[in-house]
Amino acid sequence: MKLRIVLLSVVAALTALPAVAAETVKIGFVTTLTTPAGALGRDQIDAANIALDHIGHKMGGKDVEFIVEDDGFKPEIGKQKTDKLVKQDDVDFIAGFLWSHVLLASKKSALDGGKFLISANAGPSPLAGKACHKNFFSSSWQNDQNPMATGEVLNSKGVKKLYIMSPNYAAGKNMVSGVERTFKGEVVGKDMTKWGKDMQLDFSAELAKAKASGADAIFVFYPGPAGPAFIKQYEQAGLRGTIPLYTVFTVDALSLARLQKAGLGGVLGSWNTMFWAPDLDNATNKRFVADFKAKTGRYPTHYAAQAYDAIMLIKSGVDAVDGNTDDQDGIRAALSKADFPSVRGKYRYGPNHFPIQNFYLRTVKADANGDWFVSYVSTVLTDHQDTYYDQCHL
Amino acid sequence: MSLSTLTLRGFVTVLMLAVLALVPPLVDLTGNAFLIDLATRCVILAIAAVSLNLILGYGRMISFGHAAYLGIGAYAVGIPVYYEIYNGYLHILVAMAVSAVFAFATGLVCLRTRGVNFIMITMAFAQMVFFTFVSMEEYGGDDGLVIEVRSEFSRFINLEDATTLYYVCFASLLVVLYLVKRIVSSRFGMVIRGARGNELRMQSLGFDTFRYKLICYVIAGTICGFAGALLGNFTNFISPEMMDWTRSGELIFMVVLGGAGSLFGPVLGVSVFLLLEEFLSGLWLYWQLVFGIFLILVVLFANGGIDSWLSGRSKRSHDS
Amino acid sequence: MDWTLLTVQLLNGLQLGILLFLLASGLTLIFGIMDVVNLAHGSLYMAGAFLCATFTQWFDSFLLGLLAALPAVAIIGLLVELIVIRRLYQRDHLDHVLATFGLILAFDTLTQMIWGPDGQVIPLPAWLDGQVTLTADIVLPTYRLAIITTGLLVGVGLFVLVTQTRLGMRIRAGATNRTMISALGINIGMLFSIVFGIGAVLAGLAGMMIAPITEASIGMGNQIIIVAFVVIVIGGIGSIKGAFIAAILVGLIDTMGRSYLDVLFKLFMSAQNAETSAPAISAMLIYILMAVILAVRPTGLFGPRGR
Amino acid sequence: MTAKAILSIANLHKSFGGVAATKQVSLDVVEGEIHAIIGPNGAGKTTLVSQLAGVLLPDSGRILFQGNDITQMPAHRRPHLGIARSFQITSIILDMTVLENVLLAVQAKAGHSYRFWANSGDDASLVEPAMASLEQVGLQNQAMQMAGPLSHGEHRQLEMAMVLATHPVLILLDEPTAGMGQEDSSRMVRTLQALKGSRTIILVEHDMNTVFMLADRITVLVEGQVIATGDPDAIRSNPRVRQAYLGEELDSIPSEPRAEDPMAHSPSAC
Repeated sequence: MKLRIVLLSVVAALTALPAVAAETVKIGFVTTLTTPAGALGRDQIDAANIALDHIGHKMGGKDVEFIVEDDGFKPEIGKQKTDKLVKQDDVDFIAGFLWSHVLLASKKSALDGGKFLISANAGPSPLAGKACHKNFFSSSWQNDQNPMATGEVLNSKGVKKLYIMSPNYAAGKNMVSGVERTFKGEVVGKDMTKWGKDMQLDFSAELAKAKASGADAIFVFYPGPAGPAFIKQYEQAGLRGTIPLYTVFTVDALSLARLQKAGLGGVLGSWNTMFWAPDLDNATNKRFVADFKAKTGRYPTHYAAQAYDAIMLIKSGVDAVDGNTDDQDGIRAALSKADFPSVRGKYRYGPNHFPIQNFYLRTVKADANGDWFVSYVSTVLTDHQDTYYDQCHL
Repeated sequence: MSLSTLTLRGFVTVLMLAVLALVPPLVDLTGNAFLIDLATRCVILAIAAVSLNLILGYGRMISFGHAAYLGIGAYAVGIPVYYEIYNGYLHILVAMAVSAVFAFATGLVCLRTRGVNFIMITMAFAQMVFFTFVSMEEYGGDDGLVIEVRSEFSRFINLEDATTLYYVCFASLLVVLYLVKRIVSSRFGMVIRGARGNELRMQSLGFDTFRYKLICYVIAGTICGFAGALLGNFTNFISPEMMDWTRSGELIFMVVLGGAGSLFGPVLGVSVFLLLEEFLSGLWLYWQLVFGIFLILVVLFANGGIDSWLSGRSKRSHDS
Repeated sequence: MDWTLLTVQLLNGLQLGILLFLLASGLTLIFGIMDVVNLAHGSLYMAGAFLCATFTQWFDSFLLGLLAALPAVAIIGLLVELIVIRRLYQRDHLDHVLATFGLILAFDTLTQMIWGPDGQVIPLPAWLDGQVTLTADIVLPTYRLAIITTGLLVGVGLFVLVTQTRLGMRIRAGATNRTMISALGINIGMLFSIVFGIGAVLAGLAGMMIAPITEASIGMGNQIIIVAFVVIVIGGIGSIKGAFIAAILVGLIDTMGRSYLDVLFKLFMSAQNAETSAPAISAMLIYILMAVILAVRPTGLFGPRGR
Repeated sequence: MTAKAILSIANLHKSFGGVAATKQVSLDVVEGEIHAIIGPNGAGKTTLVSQLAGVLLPDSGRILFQGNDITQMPAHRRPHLGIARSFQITSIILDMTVLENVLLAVQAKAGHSYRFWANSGDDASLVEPAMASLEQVGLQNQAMQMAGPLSHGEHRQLEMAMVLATHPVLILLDEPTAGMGQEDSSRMVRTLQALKGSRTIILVEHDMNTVFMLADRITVLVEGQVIATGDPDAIRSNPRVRQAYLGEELDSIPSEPRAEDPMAHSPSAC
């Protein structure tokens, strides 16, 4: 009986964890650390920590407190964690968000709570248009932008009939509408497959349809864990050499490491588009990539690059107000200048706080050690702005 | 049942209710506004768990699809709000009516089956609801639906205020607890409990147990639909994910952890579950390992859940 | 009608069905004989995939990896039986569901602790990695045909085991009448362990077969185990024949739904809506099938009477 | 047969996978009598009772109860006509109290139980008849105890109380004294004797002492077939019965048994 009461008091004590108020800049970071998508989150956290190392864990003269939360790849949990960061930890900035649906579910909590919200990946169209917010900034891109670049590449390669495959969630739909906006040929087929933690990974039925459709190119968006699975099945189905593959956010450092392990050499020389590449020639990027490789033994992905930029962006805001995080107007003004060393070189913000930036054609090749990576080829779009900015009235 | 253990159980129940009643002022003292979120979620899920307990604990109907009602209830708020219909009474009415109809229609099929087939078919129906909402592109599909504005009731009940929302949920829990208490000790409840113990005997006494169980199933679903409407208001967001089979599994665990077939057990179960989840997930990325092992240990060694522990007796699990 | 596409899709459906059969046959045996609801069966599927990936990378050979992983999965299965499942025989289904739900959480997390969040690849030897040309139009990945062949061989092996051997006789006796095994003087504990071990190997094998296509990934068993349960419920619990027929049926329905439902939907709704709602509705088809079958036959297609 | 038949069975037939468990059984049960059905193990006694209770449905034949055809009536509706059954295996609800068990039985008689609000434990219209039934079987002092931990004999008494609480016209009693000690057994016999005349009882029983002490008439089943029906003396002297049964066992039973007699009780061999 005594034991029971003691245990009960422990439980009761747990409910009363007080919030610690200290003179620090607090950054909450919501990303995915568990489930197969956890590899993407790990990349982001590694990069953010490198960024913090680079700035000596200080912003505007204050120490930075960096709080990481795992959204478990679920919108509801992401929102719950955001609520916790807002209400319990009382952070100044909430950053991260790999997934558009998690961001859409969480944005209200962060913005209504009066926090700055920095997306380090997801760029769903509502946030670029009607639902834009003065305290929301993207350190990545609007979802439609990258596939729009791919659409241009498809046109230049003379593709007439396109088959599209994408997961069925917010970003997937944006990716599809992005490529459809710039691609001038005919879309002969489209499959939207199940996404989330129970995502569909066997594409046999869809690939058979693609093959039968008479398409002369396939466009896919399969981020994270689905990427290598798709490419493997694409090769096993014998489609390489018959129907070329164009991808966005599918072939990256994480999927390449696994594809190389699996010996799928077919991916070498394949094309994709992106706002950044590991060998993009600027000083910040060189330092970032070198340090990332030294620390983790991997090439960074674009997820990592964006997380690095998110921290640097926040620093530029906090520095501008000398650490006085109550001066939100001052921080906002500084953030919208995007005046910081980005791994993609210089970019600027549109009125909806999404970057206006270049998009590059990249190809997969082996480096001096034989490791595969995506390498810069040429610039496809220069200073490209998303198509939703004019719906945003700030 | 000795006097001292009886009072411990009563003591905890009263203490628990007192703490829940005083959450908002206590939260003000700590200055941690997140705790009221935690308490609100706890109270809402407690309503769901109490409703599940009505069929699972008292009726031994192991529904593995109870989370579907949470989803139905939440969408019954989300979809009208999407069309800018904010009337809370309407939301609640729709949530409960749709849940009742769904429970009735599926109960007609489910209750014909026994044992694991019942478990699996309740899950199958929940999966159907899950995929139905996934397919509804207009309401966000897989991404879910943001509920921008909470249900509107009268001028005096403003759910946008965290404290008000909390007290609405807490009052609802009290009402539901009282309702379930009345039901289980009524003639109807006697039949349900009798059918749990010995269904054949109940039939030989002349009870059409199928109909009684069906009505019980509908009542439980309706209450859970109501909890779903509160959940939708609380989270400001609803996605099919909330109806995943793992969510139904969690609800069952909450009930069993607290003590299936005891009135207040599910409330304790939900509280311990959420506190543990909150506490462990803050400590360790791999907290689910601890959680999983804890679950197994509870099943293996804590028969009858927290409730029987408090009342100092270990209840044999009722073998069906 | 594109007959070539139809043929390819039928074969794809068959392959999925075979995979489901590997999972469901073990599940239905465990269920029929031990009366244990084992949600963690999907974790053994995942364990098989990860172990096979690791061994394949060590030995640099898929076949050696497979051979090494099979006994490893059997050992894991036996350990699970010894430590957890054995204590559940006297309990009811509710306890089974909860305890094995806990096992899933533990397995998923352990897997991430050991292998990290990344998926694990299984490189295939060249002779399995190509395509087979059946007719001019029908070209199938060799590996998918290998899955079908393996699955059918295992199915035949299982059939022989159950119908022709002493062990099989006991298993059948147990599946139809559990009290009979004790009456026959058979060591029940041993029989249960063997059955659970067989189930674990079958589940692990299914994971090993699919991993070269999809990679081994955390939680990969959690969705397919539900489908496998649908299969055994449709087929009738305890019936291997039922599991086989239901698995093929479910595999075909799922694949056909993914292939043709959007075309069908486009007849009466906008292309946009059809493309997004068709996958969800096709995923729902198997549950509808299950509900219909249970509504008509509450014990499934080949289920025992009055269970 | 002059008295009115309350239950009339005609050519009842039931087989399981080709094996006939009930073969063309016909018999009449007269109002107010205790009608025993005896027969060796596997004679189909329980199968027959199950068909009367509606748990099993016959393949062919007819069952008339008070002139109504109830052959195909579902099990849960028969009690409403006044047919109550007690089970061979003790069939009470173990995780409820003794009183609650009987309350359920009273409730069953009281019509529908779609009352969701009032506490049935406080309802005098339920509790009083329930307590009366418990007194009839001598369990009134255990009313508030959980049924589970009671002794086997008490379980059977409780079962009987539940049967009585439904005020049945016809009681189907399946081995009421099976597995009981002598004391419990004679208590049960006394309870049944007290009911004699006021209820019609079909008694399936192994123990010949009990049968010949209680029964007004006896039907003998062998391999699903009725081989004889008659009063105890007629049965005792029936050569076919003596052939099917152990003659000595019948001889050892006193012809004029009284309940007060100290009985050399032999528990039935099951």
